[in-house]
Amino acid sequence: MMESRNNKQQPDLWEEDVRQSPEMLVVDVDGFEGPLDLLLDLARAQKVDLAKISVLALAEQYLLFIERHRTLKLELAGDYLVMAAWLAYLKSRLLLPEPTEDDDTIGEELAAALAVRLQRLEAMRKASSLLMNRDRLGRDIFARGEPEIRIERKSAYQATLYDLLSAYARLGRRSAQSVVHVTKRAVWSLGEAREALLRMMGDVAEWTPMTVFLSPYLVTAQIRRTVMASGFGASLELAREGKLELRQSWTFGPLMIRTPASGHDRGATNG
Amino acid sequence: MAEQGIVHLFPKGAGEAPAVEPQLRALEAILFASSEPVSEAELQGRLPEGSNCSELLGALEQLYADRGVNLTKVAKGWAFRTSPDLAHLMAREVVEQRRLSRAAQEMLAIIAYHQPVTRTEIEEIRGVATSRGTLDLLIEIGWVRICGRRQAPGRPVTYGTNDAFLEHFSLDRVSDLPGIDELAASGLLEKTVAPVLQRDDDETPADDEGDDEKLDRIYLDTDIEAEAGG
Amino acid sequence: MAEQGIVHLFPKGAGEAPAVEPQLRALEAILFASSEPVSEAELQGRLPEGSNCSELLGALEQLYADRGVNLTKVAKGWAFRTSPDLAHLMAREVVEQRRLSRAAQEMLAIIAYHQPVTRTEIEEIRGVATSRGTLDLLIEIGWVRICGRRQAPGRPVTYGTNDAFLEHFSLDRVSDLPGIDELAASGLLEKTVAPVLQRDDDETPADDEGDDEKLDRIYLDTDIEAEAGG
Repeated sequence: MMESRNNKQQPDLWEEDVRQSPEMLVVDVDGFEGPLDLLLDLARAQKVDLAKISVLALAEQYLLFIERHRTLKLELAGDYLVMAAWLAYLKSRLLLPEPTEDDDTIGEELAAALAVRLQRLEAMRKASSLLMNRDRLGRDIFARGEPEIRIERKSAYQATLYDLLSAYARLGRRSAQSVVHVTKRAVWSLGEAREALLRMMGDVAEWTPMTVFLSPYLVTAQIRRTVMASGFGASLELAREGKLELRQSWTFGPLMIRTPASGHDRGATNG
Repeated sequence: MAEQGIVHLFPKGAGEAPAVEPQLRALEAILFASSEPVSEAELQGRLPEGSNCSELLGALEQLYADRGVNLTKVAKGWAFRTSPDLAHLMAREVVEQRRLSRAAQEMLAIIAYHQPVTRTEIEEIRGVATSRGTLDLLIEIGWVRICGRRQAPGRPVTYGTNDAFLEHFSLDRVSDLPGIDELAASGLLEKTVAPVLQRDDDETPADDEGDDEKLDRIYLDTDIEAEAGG
Repeated sequence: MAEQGIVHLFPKGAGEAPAVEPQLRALEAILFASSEPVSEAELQGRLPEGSNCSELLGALEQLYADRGVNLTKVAKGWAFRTSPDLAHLMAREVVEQRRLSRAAQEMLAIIAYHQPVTRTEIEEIRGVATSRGTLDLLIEIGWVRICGRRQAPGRPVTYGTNDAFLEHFSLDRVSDLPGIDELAASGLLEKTVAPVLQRDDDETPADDEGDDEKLDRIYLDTDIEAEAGG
């Protein structure tokens, strides 16, 4: 995702342009904006309070959906596959709740956290529509059209950090004669792996096998290596930065990861 | 009878014609002449010495309550705005506004309700990477600004809304966002998802990870706090 | 208690039916929001079918006769104007917010990130000669100050930012300025920036001055044009 932007106006920002963006065409699975959006839609189909949804059923529906699209050979963005991997794992935990002595993960807890995430997203959706439907200046209500202010030439100059940074960036661009790099998505970059891990693991306090993220959902024949390598690399990097904890109980044993928590014993961070 | 106060400020019959309260006239003129909200402090400074600004504002607000133009409290100041029910008449004045994409709308809402918020937190809530440029656009429109930094590892930049946002959406302050109290009460404005189930062991639950974090959220971005509070 | 909103609050001549109310409200809103005087013909077209426009205008004019704002007929049509006796209040309106020119933004950025920095160094980084006025402006605004002198031949004056700068940008200290990398990572900036801007980069070419300057001129805001020219 590091390709440089050669035009300032992004094509997919405004409503009418959404469909034209090639990036969105990949991400946009049947009009969904990301895996959580898809999950939310599936959850709504259960027609119960989001707090009471069956996460197990939801996981199954999601996996089914992903399977269907995979057989259609649609290119699915990494986010969807990471979620699929995660849900496959969650499903297994929910079906076979037998925590090992090392692994205190509780399936129900993860499921509940997922439900809360869905509620939170739904709440923001509602908030967004409340906001957009307010009486808006210049659309529903109007200010004085002909202000009668005799402006004295006393100016308060106004600049934002953004102006400052943009100016700085502009300088660099001018002298660097910037080269446009267009990266293809054939590789799962370290950066992507990192972001995906952060996003998915952001709220998981339990020791979770790393392989969850490198499951078959993620690894198609073409990108197997890059996913394995980047995923592993990214987890090491995150561990080094203290954003993730790693644990491996025996040589070649499953690599477990979790979010560091102040209350937890700091897990060994040997990779 | 609640109108009593105004009745004596503005004479009922044209014939009686006692001088219209001069302070109210002045206030009316200043606010009417400005297209942008004027803060109470500034109004106070421009009114004659000894005027009770907030009382006058209250009277003026009431006076215009049923008119085609209303006095509204917006973005921590006061401004006259056309009445919302007359929107249909105002088609000629509408500035063509392109609609924000759904992603941008959602992002704006998240920034507004969760501010100050980092980009990673926004993405966590949405569960999807943010298309480059969406944040850019919101900043360019002038509704979102960089607030400061989170006192956390990496000291990430935080984002929030600004006065132009409040003005556009006819809000006086961030705490007036629709439904924000209910959302806060239901815990859905927490940036960390708290496990709902209770644990048997008394290990610190995961969401306490951010004890310091939470304090940060409350106290750090002082400017935003000021906005919300004052 | 038959206090009919405006009938009560806004006194008008006897005999007028309350049915006029909604039309008066409409007229009020249209005239308020319009950016120029509106002709009677246009008003007639925008009011509900069957409205007697000139009668309504007369009523509205009378209604506002003693107010801080009056309805007046000017050459092109009708408009609200603040009452002439309150003109003195209009002069002291808000200070105008102005944006820095691109050149000034760039210079401020360089000073902020490289302080203490000399004028020659600024020019080297920008790759163009700097108009004296831009630096003066930044000092006048109160964001840039003279820090001291460089221990180097000629002992050139160095510049840096001051407390007003930090305050304006809501920063605690200079080191809280967002980093380029960080902003690039969040998609706000393109990532092609960093290496050129290191200070040890002494051989940054300052040639091509002419061309770049010309480009600059194109982007300069008019206000700075004036500054720079003078």
